[in-house]
Amino acid sequence: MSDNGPVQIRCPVLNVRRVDAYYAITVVAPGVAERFRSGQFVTVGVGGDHSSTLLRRPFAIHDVKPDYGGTVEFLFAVRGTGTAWLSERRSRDLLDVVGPLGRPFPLPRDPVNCVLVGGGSGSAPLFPLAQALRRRGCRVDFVLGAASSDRVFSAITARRVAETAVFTTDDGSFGTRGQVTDVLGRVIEEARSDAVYACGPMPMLRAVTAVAGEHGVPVQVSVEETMACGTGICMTCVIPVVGEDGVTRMVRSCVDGPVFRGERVRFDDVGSIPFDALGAPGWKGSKAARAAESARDIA
Amino acid sequence: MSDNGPVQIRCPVLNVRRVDAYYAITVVAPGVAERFRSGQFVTVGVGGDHSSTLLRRPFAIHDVKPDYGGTVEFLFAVRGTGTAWLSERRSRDLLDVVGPLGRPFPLPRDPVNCVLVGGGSGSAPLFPLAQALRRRGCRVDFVLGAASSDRVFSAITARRVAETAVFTTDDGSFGTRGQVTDVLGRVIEEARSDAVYACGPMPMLRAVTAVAGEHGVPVQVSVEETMACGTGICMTCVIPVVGEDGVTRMVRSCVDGPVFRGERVRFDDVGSIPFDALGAPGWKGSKAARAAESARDIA
Amino acid sequence: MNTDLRIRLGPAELPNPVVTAAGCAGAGRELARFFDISTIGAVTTKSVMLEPHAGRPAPRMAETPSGMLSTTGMQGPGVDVFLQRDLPWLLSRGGRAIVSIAGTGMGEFGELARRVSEADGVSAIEVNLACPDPADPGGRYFVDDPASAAAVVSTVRSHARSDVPVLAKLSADVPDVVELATACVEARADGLSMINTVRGMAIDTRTLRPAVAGGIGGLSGPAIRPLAVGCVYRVHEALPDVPIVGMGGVRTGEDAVEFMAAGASAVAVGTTNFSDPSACARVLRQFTEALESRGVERAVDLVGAAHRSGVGA
Amino acid sequence: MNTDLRIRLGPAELPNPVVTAAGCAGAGRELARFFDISTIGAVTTKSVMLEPHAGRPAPRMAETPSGMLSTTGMQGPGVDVFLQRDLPWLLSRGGRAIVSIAGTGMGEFGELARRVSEADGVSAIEVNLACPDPADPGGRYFVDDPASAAAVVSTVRSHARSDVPVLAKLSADVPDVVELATACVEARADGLSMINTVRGMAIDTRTLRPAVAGGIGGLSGPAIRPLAVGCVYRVHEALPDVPIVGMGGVRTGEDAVEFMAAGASAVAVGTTNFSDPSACARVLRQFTEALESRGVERAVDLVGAAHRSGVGA
Ligand SMILES: Cc1cc2nc3c(=O)[nH]c(=O)nc-3n(C[C@H](O)[C@H](O)[C@H](O)COP(=O)(O)OP(=O)(O)OC[C@H]3O[C@@H](n4cnc5c(N)ncnc54)[C@H](O)[C@@H]3O)c2cc1C
Ligand SMILES: Cc1cc2nc3c(=O)[nH]c(=O)nc-3n(C[C@H](O)[C@H](O)[C@H](O)COP(=O)(O)OP(=O)(O)OC[C@H]3O[C@@H](n4cnc5c(N)ncnc54)[C@H](O)[C@@H]3O)c2cc1C
Ligand SMILES: Cc1cc2nc3c(=O)[nH]c(=O)nc-3n(C[C@H](O)[C@H](O)[C@H](O)COP(=O)(O)O)c2cc1C
Ligand SMILES: Cc1cc2nc3c(=O)[nH]c(=O)nc-3n(C[C@H](O)[C@H](O)[C@H](O)COP(=O)(O)O)c2cc1C
Ligand code: FES
Ligand code: FES
Repeated sequence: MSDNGPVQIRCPVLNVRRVDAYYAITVVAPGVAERFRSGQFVTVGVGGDHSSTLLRRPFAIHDVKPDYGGTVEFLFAVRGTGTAWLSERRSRDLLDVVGPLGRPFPLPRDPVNCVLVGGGSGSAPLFPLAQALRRRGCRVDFVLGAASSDRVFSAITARRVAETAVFTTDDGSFGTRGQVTDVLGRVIEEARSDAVYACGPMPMLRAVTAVAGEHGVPVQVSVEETMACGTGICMTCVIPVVGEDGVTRMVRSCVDGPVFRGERVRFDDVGSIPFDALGAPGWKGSKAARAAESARDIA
Repeated sequence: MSDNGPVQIRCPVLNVRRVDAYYAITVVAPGVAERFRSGQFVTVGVGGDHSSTLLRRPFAIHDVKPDYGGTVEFLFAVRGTGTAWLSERRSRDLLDVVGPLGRPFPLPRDPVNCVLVGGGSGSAPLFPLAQALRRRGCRVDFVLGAASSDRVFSAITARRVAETAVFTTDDGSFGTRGQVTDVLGRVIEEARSDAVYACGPMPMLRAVTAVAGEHGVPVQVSVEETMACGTGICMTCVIPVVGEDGVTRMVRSCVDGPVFRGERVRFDDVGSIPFDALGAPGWKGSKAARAAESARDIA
Repeated sequence: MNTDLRIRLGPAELPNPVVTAAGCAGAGRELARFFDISTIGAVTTKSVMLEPHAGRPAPRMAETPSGMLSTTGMQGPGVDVFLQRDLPWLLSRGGRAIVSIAGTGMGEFGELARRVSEADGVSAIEVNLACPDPADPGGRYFVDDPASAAAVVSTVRSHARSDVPVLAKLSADVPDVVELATACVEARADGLSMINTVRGMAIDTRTLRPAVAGGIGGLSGPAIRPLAVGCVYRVHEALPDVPIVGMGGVRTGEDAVEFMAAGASAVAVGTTNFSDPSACARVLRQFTEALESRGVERAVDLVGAAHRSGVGA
Repeated sequence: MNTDLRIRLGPAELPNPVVTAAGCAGAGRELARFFDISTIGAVTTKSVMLEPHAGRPAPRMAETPSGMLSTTGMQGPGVDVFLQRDLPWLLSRGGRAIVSIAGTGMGEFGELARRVSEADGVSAIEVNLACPDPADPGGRYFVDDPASAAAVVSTVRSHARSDVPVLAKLSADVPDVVELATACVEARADGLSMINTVRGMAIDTRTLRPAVAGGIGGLSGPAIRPLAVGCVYRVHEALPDVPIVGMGGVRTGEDAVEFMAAGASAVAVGTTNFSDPSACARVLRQFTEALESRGVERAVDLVGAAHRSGVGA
C-alpha cells in the first residue's frame, strides 16, 4: 500500500531475447520501474495458475526504461523448471511480477571510484548500479567473471559504461583464466578504488570481501540465497549478519538484503546458526540486547 | 506394441477453431488416425510436464483425415482446468495424445436404417459413425439435443450426412424445445429405424435406451464416465453391465466400453454396486461363474 | 446481494472467515504492502516463543510438487519484542490478531498465555502443539500424544484471560486426529486449527543430500489439501459444535468453500502467501463471489454442508 | 558405459530397479501395448483376493493438486482367475511378477500366500497390509497396528514357499513407520514396500458433497512424494540391510534417483502410469542416463547414498 513498497502486477512480456547463455525478458511494469533502485529484484510466478511449481523465482533487475510507462528487464540462465518455463515465454504473454524488492545498493554521496565485481548472472544488478554511480560522477571499473565466455555478462555494455573492464573465465575462453579475485587487487590499485560492489555466488562474495579488506576498501555484497517468498514472511532466506551493535542475527536476505556490507556477513557461518547469534541454542541474551531488539524495526 | 492397440505420441497441433460453444482441435497423429474406428476416443495430457493436473482428459474422436499422414480432430466444451488449457493451444504446440482407445461402435453387416442420438458434446463420435454407416449403405437419421442452440453440434454437417436431422434444445433456442427422447420415438417410426446409436450424459442414455426398447430396436450407447487412465489399469471408470451369461459385472468403461449395448447397462445402478454383481459384498459366486470368469479375456 | 460473512470462533467474532496461517504472514506488516490487512478476518501471527530464537540452519526450504518443505525452527525475536513492536503495529492498522504461541514446556506455555492474553486486542490464542515435548524420550511433539497435547491446552486455558478463546493447532500425521481433537476439546480448547505441516523429505538429486537441513521438513501447500480436508471433515463429524480453522493448501476461494463445506468455520491461507502476496484479499473476494453465485446468504450456512445432503446443490 | 542395473530384493534378483506399483498396472497386459514389459524390473500386480470382489461404488476418483484420490476397493476377479489367466500371460511375455495379495483375515492371507507362491515364476509376494482388520473394533487396517501387521506377515511367510521373498507394504499415515517396519521385519519380511496411498478427502464444490464415494480416498501421485521419501529415509536409517521398494509419486528418472538415494533398492511407478502409459520405460531410460551422467557404475551403489556424505556429489 505504501508508495515505496513493492507492487504485484500481471504484466505483458514485451520481448524475450537470447544473449549468449542467457535469456533477457522485458516486461511492461510501470509500478515496478518507477520505484526501482539499483540492487533491487523482482520475483516472477512460473508455470501458470495450475503449475505444480508454487514458488516465485527471484531475478535482479537489469534495466528499467521509460517506454510504455515503464519497462523492466531481467536476465537469466536456464537452471531448472522455472527458468525453462520463462525461456519459453513469448511477447504479449502475461507474467505475474512482484517488485521492486529488497534493499538497494547504497550510493556514495561523493564522486568516488567504485569497482563493480560480478560473477555469472550475478553481474545483472551491477549495470543499473553503474549507471547510477556514473550519474553521481563516480568512476566505475568492472571486473566480470564467469565459467566460460558465453556466460560473461554484457561485456560490451560493461566496456562502454566503465573506465576499465576486466574479464575472467574459469576456462580462459575469454579474458584472464581464473577467478575475479585473481585480478581484483590489481584493479583496486590501478583505479584507486574507494568502494567495491559485488554480486555473485557466496564463495565469490566471501573472497571479494577478503580482497577488499586487504586493501582497506569497504564492500557491498548482494547475495543470492534461495527464497520462498521474497517479501520477508517465510524466514527461509536467512544468513548470519553482524549488526551495528555487534550482535549477530539471522537476517532475511530478501528484505534486510540482498545487499549487505561485506564485512558484516559471517560467510564462514552461512548455512549454520553461529553459537553467538541472537537466539541460538544456548544463547542467553542480556536484557539490554533484548531491549535493543525491540527498538529495531522491519526494514 | 500390438498393431491394433493404441499408441502414445507427442503430436503437433494443426489448428484450433471455435465452433459455437465448442473448440475443435486437429492434431497430426498418423498412428491414431490409421487405427481409428468410430466410437473410439483419445486421451490428452493437459498443462505440460510440470502441471499440477496429472490426469489425461478423454475426448471422442470427431474426425480423421489423411492429410499429413493422418490427422485427428476432437471437439470440446470448456468445463474446467484441462479444457481451459486446451482451448489456449495454438498451432505447432505439441500435445501428448494416446489413442485410439476403447471399444468402437459395432457396425451392422447389412445396409439397415440407423438413428444416431447425441446430447451436447456427446454428439462428437456420431459423425465418423454416420460416415462409416453410409459407406455400408445404411440410412442415417440424426437426433441431436443440447442445452441451447450454440451447444448443438455441427447441425449443418448432420443435415448433409443424414437423411433427416432433428434438433432439440432445453431452452427452445433451436429446433424443438425439450429432450431428444421427446422426438426419438417419432423418428424411429418415420425412418423405420433398425438400430439406435446414442452418446451423451447417463440420464439421456438411459432414456434413449428405454425409448428404443419400447420400439423393439437395439441400441448401442457410448458412456462418458470419469476416467483416470483410459487404458484399463486404474478401475475408476466402472459401471454395472450385464454380461452374455446374465451375470452383472463392474466393467471398465474405457476398455470394455465406452460403447455398450444399452439394454445391458444397469442404468439404475450406475454409481452403486448392485447386490447381485460379481464380487459384490455378500455375493457368493458358483464355481461355474468363477470358471466362466477365467475364460473371459481383457478386451 | 449482501452476504453476511461473519463467523465465530468461540467468544470471538471475525468479520469474515479468511485468516492467515501462523508463520506464513509474519505479523501482517509485510503483506500490508500488498493489501489492507484490516479487510481480512484476522492475521494469525508467527508462533512466538518466550525468548528470541535463531531457528534452524540453512537450507531451510525445498520446492516439491504443488508444495514446499520448510524448516524454519520458529525463528523469532521473542514475546517481548512481539508485544512491544509487532502486535501494536497490527492492531494500529485495524487488523485482528490470532496470536500463535510456542513453548518449550508447560511453564513457558503458561507464561506466554498469560502475557499474550493480557495484551489488549488479541482476538484469540492459537497453541502451536508441534513443539518438541521435553518430557518425551523420543523427542516427539506434544501433538503426537493426545495426553501431552491436552496438558498444554489445559495449561494455556488456565493461564489465559477467560474471554480470549484458545485454539489448539493440530497436525495430520498423528495416530488419530479425532482422538487428539477430542482430548484438546476436553482440555477446554475453544476451537481447533488444522492442519500444521506434514513431516516429509526431499533429496537434492544433484548433491544426493537431504534438500533441507536436518533432513525432515514440514510439507505445506496444495499437495496436502486432501489430508487437511479429510481431517477437518472427520473432526467436524465427531465434534460438530467445535469451531475449526481449516488450512492446508488453500489457494482460491473455491478451496475456502471446500474447507467450510467439510466443517471449518474459518479458513487460513499459508504457503499461498509466499507465491501470491495478495492471496488473502483475492481468496476473500473469490469466496464472497462463490457464496453469491450459490445464493448462500450467510457464510456460516456453508459450515459442514458436505455432511448434510442436498445443501447448496 | 555399461551400467549394472541389477538389484536384489532378498533372494530375488531383478534386472533393474523400476517396477510397477500394485493396482496401477493391472497385471501388465494393458501397459504392454505401450512398451515391452519384459524390459522393466517387474510388474507388481493388482492386489489379488481369494474371491472375486466388485470394489466400491462410483465416483471412484478425484483429481487433486499433483495427485489424485481413489477408492477402487480392490476390485478383481479373485485368485483363481489371476492364476489361470493373468499371471501366465505376464510370464509368457517374459515379465517378472511381484504378486500383491490382500486378505480379509489370517486364513485368507495364508491361503493366498500358499497358492501364489506355488505358482511357478513368481519373483516375490507383496503383502497389502492396508486391508481392514476384522479383529479391530474401529475397522482399522492391519497396517495401523504393528502387531496386527506383523501377524499377517508372519502368516504369509510361513505359508509361502521359502524361496519366494515376502515384501510387506507399508503406509505413511501410521503412528510410527519405523516401528511398523521393524515389527514386519521381525516377523520375517524379506523386504518392505512403501508407501501405500495416504488417507485424504476432497469436496466437490459444485455438489458440496465428498468427491469420492464413501468420503475418504487414497491420495497418490507426486503430491505425496515427500512423505514417501521421508518414510524410506527413516526406515533405511533404522534397518539399513532390509531391501525397500520405494514408491509414491515417482514421475521421472530423477525421482527414482531420489528414492534410491533415500534408501530404496527398487522404485515403483504408480499413478504416473495413468497419466503416461509408457512411464515405466521412460523412467528406466532416464534413470539409466542419470547413473551414467553421474558416473555411477552399479545401481546398488546409489542405495542409501543420502545417508553417506560425499557420495556421488
Ligand atoms: C535476489 C536474487 C537475484 C537473482 N538474480 C538472478 C538473475 O538476475 N539472473 C539469474 O539467472 N538468476 C538470478 N538469481 C537466481 C535465480 O533465482 C535462480 O536461477 C532461479 O530461481 C532458478 O529457478 P529454476 O526454477 O530454474 O530452478 P529450480 O532448481 O527448479 O528451482 C527450485 C527452487 O530453488 C530456487 N533456486 C534454484 N537455484 C537458485 C539460485 N541459484 N539462487 C536462488 N534460488 C535458487 C528456485 O527459486 C526455486 O525455489 C537470483 C536469485 C536471487 C535470490
Ligand atoms: C470417453 C469420453 C469421451 C468424451 N468426449 C468428449 C468430447 O468429445 N467432447 C467434450 O467436450 N467432452 C468429452 N468428454 C468429457 C471430457 O472428458 C471432459 O469434459 C473433460 O475431461 C473435462 O476436463 P476439465 O479439466 O476441463 O474439467 P475438470 O472438472 O477440471 O476435470 C477434473 C477431472 O474430472 C474429469 N471430468 C470432468 N468432467 C468430465 C466429464 N463430463 N466426463 C468425464 N470426465 C470428466 C476430468 O477428466 C478430470 O479427470 C468425454 C469423456 C469421456 C469419458
Ligand atoms: C515457512 C512456514 C512456517 C510456518 N510456521 C508456523 C508457525 O510458526 N506456527 C504454526 O503453528 N504453524 C506454522 N506453519 C504451518 C502453517 O501455519 C500451516 O499450518 C501449514 O503450512 C499448512 O497450510 P498451507 O498449506 O496453507 O501452508 C508454517 C508453515 C510454513 C510453510
Ligand atoms: C487406483 C489405485 C489403485 C491401487 N491399488 C492398490 C492395490 O491394489 N494394492 C496396493 O498395495 N496398493 C494399491 N495402490 C497403491 C499404489 O500401489 C501405491 O502404493 C500408491 O499409489 C503410491 O504410489 P504412486 O504415488 O506412484 O501412485 C493403488 C493406488 C491407486 C492410485
Ligand atoms: S524469502 Fe521469505 S523471508 Fe526472505
Ligand atoms: S479409466 Fe482407468 S480403468 Fe478405465
